[in-house]
Amino acid sequence: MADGNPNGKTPKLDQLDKGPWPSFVREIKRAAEHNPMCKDLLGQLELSYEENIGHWKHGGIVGVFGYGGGVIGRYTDVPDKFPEVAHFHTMRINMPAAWFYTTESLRTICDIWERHGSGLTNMHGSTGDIILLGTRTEELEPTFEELTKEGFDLGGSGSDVRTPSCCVGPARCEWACYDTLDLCYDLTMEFQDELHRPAFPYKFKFKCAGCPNDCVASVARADMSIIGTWKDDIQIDQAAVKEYAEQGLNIERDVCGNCPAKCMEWDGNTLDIDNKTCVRCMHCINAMPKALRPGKERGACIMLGSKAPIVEGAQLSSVIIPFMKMEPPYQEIKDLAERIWDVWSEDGKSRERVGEFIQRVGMGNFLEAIEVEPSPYMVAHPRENPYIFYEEYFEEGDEDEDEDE
Amino acid sequence: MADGNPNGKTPKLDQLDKGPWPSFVREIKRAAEHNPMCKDLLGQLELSYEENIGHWKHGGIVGVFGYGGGVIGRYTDVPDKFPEVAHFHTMRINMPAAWFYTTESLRTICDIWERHGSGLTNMHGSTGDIILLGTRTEELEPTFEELTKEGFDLGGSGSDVRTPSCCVGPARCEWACYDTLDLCYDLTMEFQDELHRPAFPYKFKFKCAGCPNDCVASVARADMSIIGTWKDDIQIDQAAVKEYAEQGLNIERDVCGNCPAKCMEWDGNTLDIDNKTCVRCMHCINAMPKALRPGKERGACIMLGSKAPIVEGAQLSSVIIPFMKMEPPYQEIKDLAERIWDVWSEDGKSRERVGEFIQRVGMGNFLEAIEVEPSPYMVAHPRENPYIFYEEYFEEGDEDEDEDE
Amino acid sequence: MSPTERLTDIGPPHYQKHLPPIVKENYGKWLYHEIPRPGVLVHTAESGDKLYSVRAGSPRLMSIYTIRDICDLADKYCDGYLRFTSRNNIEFLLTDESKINPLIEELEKMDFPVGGVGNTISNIVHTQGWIHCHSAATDASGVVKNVMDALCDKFKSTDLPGKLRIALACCLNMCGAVHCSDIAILGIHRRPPKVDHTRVPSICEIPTVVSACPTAAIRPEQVDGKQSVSVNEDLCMFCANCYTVCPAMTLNDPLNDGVSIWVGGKVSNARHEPMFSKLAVPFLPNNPPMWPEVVETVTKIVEVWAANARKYERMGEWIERIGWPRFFELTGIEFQKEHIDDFKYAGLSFKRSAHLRF
Amino acid sequence: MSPTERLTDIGPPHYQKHLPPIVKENYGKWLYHEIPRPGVLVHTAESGDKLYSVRAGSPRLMSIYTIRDICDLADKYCDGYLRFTSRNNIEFLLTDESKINPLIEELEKMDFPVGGVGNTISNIVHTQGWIHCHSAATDASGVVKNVMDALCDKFKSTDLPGKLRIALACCLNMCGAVHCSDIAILGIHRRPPKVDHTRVPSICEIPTVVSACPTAAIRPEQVDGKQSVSVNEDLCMFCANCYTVCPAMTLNDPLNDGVSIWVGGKVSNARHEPMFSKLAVPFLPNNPPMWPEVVETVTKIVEVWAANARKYERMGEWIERIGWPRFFELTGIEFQKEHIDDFKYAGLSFKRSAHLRF
Ligand code: SRM
Ligand code: SRM
Ligand code: SRM
Ligand code: SRM
Ligand code: SF4
Ligand code: SF4
Ligand code: SF4
Ligand code: SF4
Ligand code: SF4
Ligand code: SF4
Ligand code: SF4
Ligand code: SF4
Repeated sequence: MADGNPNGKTPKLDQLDKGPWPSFVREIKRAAEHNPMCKDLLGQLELSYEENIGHWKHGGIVGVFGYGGGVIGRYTDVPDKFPEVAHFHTMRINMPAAWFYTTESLRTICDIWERHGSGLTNMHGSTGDIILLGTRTEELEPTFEELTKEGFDLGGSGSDVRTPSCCVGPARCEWACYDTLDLCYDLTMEFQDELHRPAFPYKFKFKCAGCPNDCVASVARADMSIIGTWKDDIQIDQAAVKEYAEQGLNIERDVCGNCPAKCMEWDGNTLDIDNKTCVRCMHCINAMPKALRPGKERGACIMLGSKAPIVEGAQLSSVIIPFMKMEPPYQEIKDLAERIWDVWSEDGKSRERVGEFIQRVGMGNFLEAIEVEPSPYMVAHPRENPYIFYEEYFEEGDEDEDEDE
Repeated sequence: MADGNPNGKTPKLDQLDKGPWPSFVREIKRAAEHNPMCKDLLGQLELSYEENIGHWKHGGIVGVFGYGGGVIGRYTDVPDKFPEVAHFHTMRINMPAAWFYTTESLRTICDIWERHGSGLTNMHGSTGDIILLGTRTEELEPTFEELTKEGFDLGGSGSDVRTPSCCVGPARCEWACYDTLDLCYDLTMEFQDELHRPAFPYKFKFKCAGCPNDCVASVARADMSIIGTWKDDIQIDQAAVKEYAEQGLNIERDVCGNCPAKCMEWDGNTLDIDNKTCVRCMHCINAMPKALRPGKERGACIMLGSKAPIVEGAQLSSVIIPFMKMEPPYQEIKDLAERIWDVWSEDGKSRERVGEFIQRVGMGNFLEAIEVEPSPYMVAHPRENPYIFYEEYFEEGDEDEDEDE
Repeated sequence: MSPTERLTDIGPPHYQKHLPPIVKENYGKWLYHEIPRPGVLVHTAESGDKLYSVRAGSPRLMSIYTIRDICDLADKYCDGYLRFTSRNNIEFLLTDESKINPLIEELEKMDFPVGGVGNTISNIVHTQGWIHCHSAATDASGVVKNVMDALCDKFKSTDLPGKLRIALACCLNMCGAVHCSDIAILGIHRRPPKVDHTRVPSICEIPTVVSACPTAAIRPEQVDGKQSVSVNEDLCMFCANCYTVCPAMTLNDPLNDGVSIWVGGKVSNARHEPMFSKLAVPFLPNNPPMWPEVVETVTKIVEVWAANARKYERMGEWIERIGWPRFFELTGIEFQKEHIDDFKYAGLSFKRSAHLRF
Repeated sequence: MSPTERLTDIGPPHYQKHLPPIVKENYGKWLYHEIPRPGVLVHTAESGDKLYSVRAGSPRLMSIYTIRDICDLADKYCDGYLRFTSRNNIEFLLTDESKINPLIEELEKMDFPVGGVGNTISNIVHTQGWIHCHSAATDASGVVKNVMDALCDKFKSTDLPGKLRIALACCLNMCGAVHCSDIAILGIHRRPPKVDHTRVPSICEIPTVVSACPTAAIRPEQVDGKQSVSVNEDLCMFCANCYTVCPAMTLNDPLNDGVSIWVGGKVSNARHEPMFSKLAVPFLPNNPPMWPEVVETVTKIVEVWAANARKYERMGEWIERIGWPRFFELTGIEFQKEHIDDFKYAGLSFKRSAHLRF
């Protein structure tokens, strides 16, 4: 075989076959025992390690019939050396909400992938999909057919709704302020067409976190971040608070001292929280899960626009609806999403994420277009510059009347 | 006379001739008893109050021989109605440092202005000058001649060094970390040519504050803000601290609780300050002037670039030299200013303030040009975006050598 | 005469010529200060010397006749020395404590309020307005007079939570550097420049005008044969920078010029780092001579702050603690589209966290 | 066959099909959780039921054979249920406390480290790298393997000041969304795109390419008769957005591609609002298979933080308290020109106050 691995040797990669952390090299080697694709993948990777450069060509468009997304085409740029990875496409399979599995369904996926692909996977991709790593174009359709028969479907890719994801929420967390799994599943089902058939200026991601701890990092990587929160007072079990104190937790310093709102007081006996000032950051609850709980009037804060830096610089999502009740059929949030898509699809430039779009047209104009009233909750602070596009003014003659638009 | 004041009446302005706060209308009326210019000024102002619009034409360039600044030309746009203010130029007179006066020198200025101008002044203009408000072109030169004979000179205007100003500092403040009056005077004298003969892309302002309280608002409105600070520990008189406590000051809440660095501890007996963490904000010293004082190793922090919003948005000055000793002849700061002017005059666009210039060319490049080493003190935090203009890279062949520039 | 015979570049008089003896003797040797009564500071020096400063409010616009009256007072009580502050107040510098009260009595007889010291409202830094500037969207002195009339008692007191600094600028050039004030009063235009095509060609440099516009709203245009410019009104946010470089593009408009109110700025480093002021009220009408809408709004904001802020909390620090939603709720000011930034850094002012107060 | 016969748009399986009975029964009724030992969570429900979660580290890139092994374990200990976490760890869900230790022993025999729970270092969120992406400036899996080998003991412990989240992205597209991580490892290019003029005309849309460049470095250009583009190298900051839209403009460069290190980001709202990561080290070489420079730098930063941060303090919160000058001093990292922002919002990252720590 080629330089990079004379007679299949991979001296560089072999060094990663040891060490305390589970080795991806061992995984590839293990699959290579059954699948020649993986043998060539190893070889090509060894070559990359020798030359300090990747050997994949810029992806071509491949996919399954009737879908615009879900498959990432990939071809080696050294097919002569590694013919088995001439095609090495990945399929994105929409995972079950919060990544819960029966071993049965997992085995089913393994069996399908053993028949049609490399046998390698990512559990999971950054967006949350099951990534089936490496197959040939002609295998895509058969794989898809078997997967759908078993109840699995493809995830998103390209300029469509991307596979929504959610935190473990009510399934295993005491702090979930709404049903993250159910919302995630519901949105995914409601927007199947938008997910499989790219029709937007660019990708659109939903991520559902049950509380402000944001265990799916929604604020950093979702065009729509749905973060659970509450409106009323934090529930306090004073006795349990005392217990924490007795067990040696320094409540004054470590809890109150870290409260960003400086709204807590601990006199050694009772913990007092000024809930009007509390910013619902979760810290005190995190520190004393047995004593404190989010309030009872629960819902979610809807935020828009986070994304990676390409091309205007990274963005965090920002508040668009400070508090929304989250109950089936989730009509309010679905309507909001569709109003946003209408405006964005109409006026957004190609490859302009919704967050970038808002910056370009201006939040005020955007709000008018999606029919949401401006609110001080949407800003960290009002504008600092005096460059205001005043729209109202008087015409000659109407001094005494109201202003025109 | 004209509408606006039929037979010299000013019914609108008259309403401002009362009230607890000293009245500028009364001042103009008082001067109007001696000077017809002021009568017409009143008339024109009454007209403005009737019509909701000013009546001054866009300034023309007038001045004294050999100077490019110090005079703001002004002409009425209703000369037929108010011929006496056909010309109404102002002269900016460089005030003594920190605005200290002998009554003798003040009276001298009043006498000169009585002979040559309207008799109206601003004590003082926003930049700090004495503003002699309103005279005719032909009076400029004679006024200037008399002023210089009495030891006064014009201030700046246009694209030159503007009249430097300073806080009262060591003259009457216990916190001055350097001699603000002396530096202000020294810089003003050193840069007389730059002050009187505009040769820059735009204006350049110096403001000298003796400590971080910044009583001349230098951080907001000076191209070079010179703010006193100290390097060593805050001086504490523990007994005096106790006295404040006994007199009822809540040291824990009001002093320690407001410390931005959270670096103070008060156990009821002694006040402990972690000086490595202290950010020298002045608060604790402000709160207990009898007990705390800035450290002994004193100097100033040099900051660059603040300005009003026109046209890229307002800017605050930012740190360029975190700590510089401030002693005569102040050579280091003078050299710094001149290096900055060289670079800015060379590459700055017309009407581009130094702060805007730095933004456009990039702080890193600017630092190289003025020969100042980058320091983490210059940033609130390092860059968040990955858009780095790498300048160093390897050429084929020098894998093993150092990187090229 | 020729420049050589003229005195030039002599600079200002040396400050030492103007320092009272007690200051010269204790220069840089002050130990601490106290505030014995509103408007008065006592500075004690290492030598034990005490300097009494009595601060009086000033209209800033003063006739030479009034200045002479002030000089008379300084001669009588301060051996002929006085100073002005960076906020245009007058400071009488006394060495004889017993003279303080007589001086204050005389000042008040002359209608000079004594105060502005300590945790109080000081004088309003302001600009020219209709008194002297071509660019003004509102008057300066008139608005200031009305607001200070309303707040004069607070100038004389010292019982506010912290210092409150008000500044006024009559146009976006912001000569008052109002952009970092607890409360800023800013004159604003609301209509695009009216281009006088007959004058543009002769008195303006087209390229300069075009490049002066931050939003690229200005394009060169041929108007009946002559080179002039056209303004895309949708892109104009009324900054008047074009007018500054081209007198033939005036924005002044009696119907639509007015005043905006900004809050929460500061420049000192005490506690919180310096902050810009933020938009509170986008537009209030010019309503001379009393500007009642402006006076009412400013007074309301001051009172809400005074009633709710903690000790030492400047306006901006207080709002940061309670949050902007609560600020608008307490002041009764309506939050509008205009409050949301849409200029260069817009996104950074959005609420980019779930830190919410309900 | 025709699409009608095919199953499409069926979406993912309903989550309830995959929830273990104890979760179904106590769904939304959990009361609190505890961490009995590293890598283990106990959640107690209102019903009194207890759910034990054992978390094991995963390489993320897994063969179906290993997945089957994991299924065997889940069948044996968890009645056939398991889940993965948002950071790609494997969670075994037990109802029988006594099975915890045996499970952990088996896992460790199979070389799966148990940990990542509580105040610890969890798995590294990462991306494809040389395994599957054309855009990669470094490998992902290899770097991650080396760094986790070095930090594995910290994954297994719970005695760090707070959570520490590391993420890796192999190019500026940042699929790992590393921009808000305590420590981010980011693959970077340092040379402009090499334009293949023979292919640009045929496979790229010139207007798209030109508009793809954030710094307007790309201009249309005629190259021997054909429409192509030229790049102004001085304006290029190597973002590779042009390459994403035009395969004929590759930036991959074995000599100059490498890794940058970023610190201090977070996404949770706990205490401090979410923060972006900031540049710590502009460039480290690609040095496979071990990437020693990267491992050393990351380890050093982790150790300095672990030794100096207060309880609950995430990396960014700690640095905010001690200040950036001290961070660079403690880590021994050199502060360079590259650290100072010069992109859009540059000025806002400058130190705009005199709050200084010496
Ligand atoms: C597979 C995955 C990385 C992984 O190893 O997990 C991935 C892989 C690619 N991403 Fe991504 N992105 C993946 C999650 C993300 C995320 C994280 C997330 O979704 O939470 C981000 C950051 C969040 C965001 O959306 O901004 C992300 C931001 C990008 C971007 C930049 C988009 C932007 O607006 O800034 C690009 C560039 C593009 O879209 O052209 C991109 C483009 C790509 C492409 C398609 C390369 C390209 O330029 O066409 C990569 C294909 C690699 C390959 O050959 O397999 N990928 N990409 C992730 C999807 C797996 C899944 O479906 O679960
Ligand atoms: C007189 C004064 C206001 C006052 O009543 O006190 C003043 C008056 C004018 N300023 Fe100013 N500025 C005055 C202090 C300031 C300050 C405050 C300061 O210096 O501390 C600022 C904000 C700080 C700064 O420099 O950014 C200031 C920022 C401006 C600007 C905006 C400059 C910028 O870069 O943003 C302009 C517009 C221009 O320069 O073309 C301007 C322009 C003007 C002009 C010359 C009008 C013009 O467009 O040509 C005004 C002449 C008014 C007149 O007819 O008398 N003035 N100007 C102040 C000077 C008095 C003195 O010398 O003591
Ligand atoms: C006289 C003056 C300096 C001058 O050269 O003229 C001055 C003098 C003093 N200032 Fe100041 N400050 C003066 C303008 C300022 C300014 C600038 C401004 O207002 O435009 C500031 C920045 C304001 C801001 O942040 O927006 C200023 C922020 C301070 C502070 C910080 C207050 C705070 O909490 O933010 C202190 C400390 C304090 O008051 O405890 C201070 C403290 C002082 C002390 C106590 C210093 C001392 O020990 O002598 C002086 C008397 C304070 C007082 O008046 O209450 N001085 N001081 C200025 C009087 C202006 C006036 O007439 O009201
Ligand atoms: C299992 C998982 C959710 C899931 O659906 O998979 C999860 C589960 C829990 N998180 Fe989380 N978090 C999970 C990812 C996250 C993420 C997202 C990420 O890391 O990409 C974050 C945001 C991290 C950040 O800010 O950058 C996150 C920030 C938190 C926090 C806030 C920590 C902080 O101080 O900032 C808490 C509260 C705490 O730990 O006290 C928390 C608390 C918890 C609790 C204690 C919630 C509960 O009561 O059950 C869970 C166990 C915590 C633990 O593992 O120590 N979880 N948690 C995720 C495990 C990832 C892993 O394998 O390590
Ligand atoms: S985001 Fe909140 S609800 Fe969801 S898993 Fe994390 S802590 Fe629990
Ligand atoms: S949730 Fe956060 S802000 Fe609210 S009280 Fe607890 S620590 Fe303070
Ligand atoms: S800036 Fe500092 S030194 Fe100067 S007067 Fe104010 S408090 Fe005193
Ligand atoms: S000067 Fe400011 S930061 Fe330093 S100890 Fe005093 S209050 Fe704290
Ligand atoms: S703020 Fe505007 S209007 Fe007022 S003086 Fe300055 S330039 Fe003139
Ligand atoms: S006012 Fe400002 S925005 Fe409007 S045209 Fe003139 S320069 Fe442009
Ligand atoms: S980060 Fe870049 S190189 Fe890595 S997978 Fe995403 S697009 Fe590809
Ligand atoms: S790499 Fe980025 S900056 Fe450089 S040419 Fe391409 S798009 Fe422009």
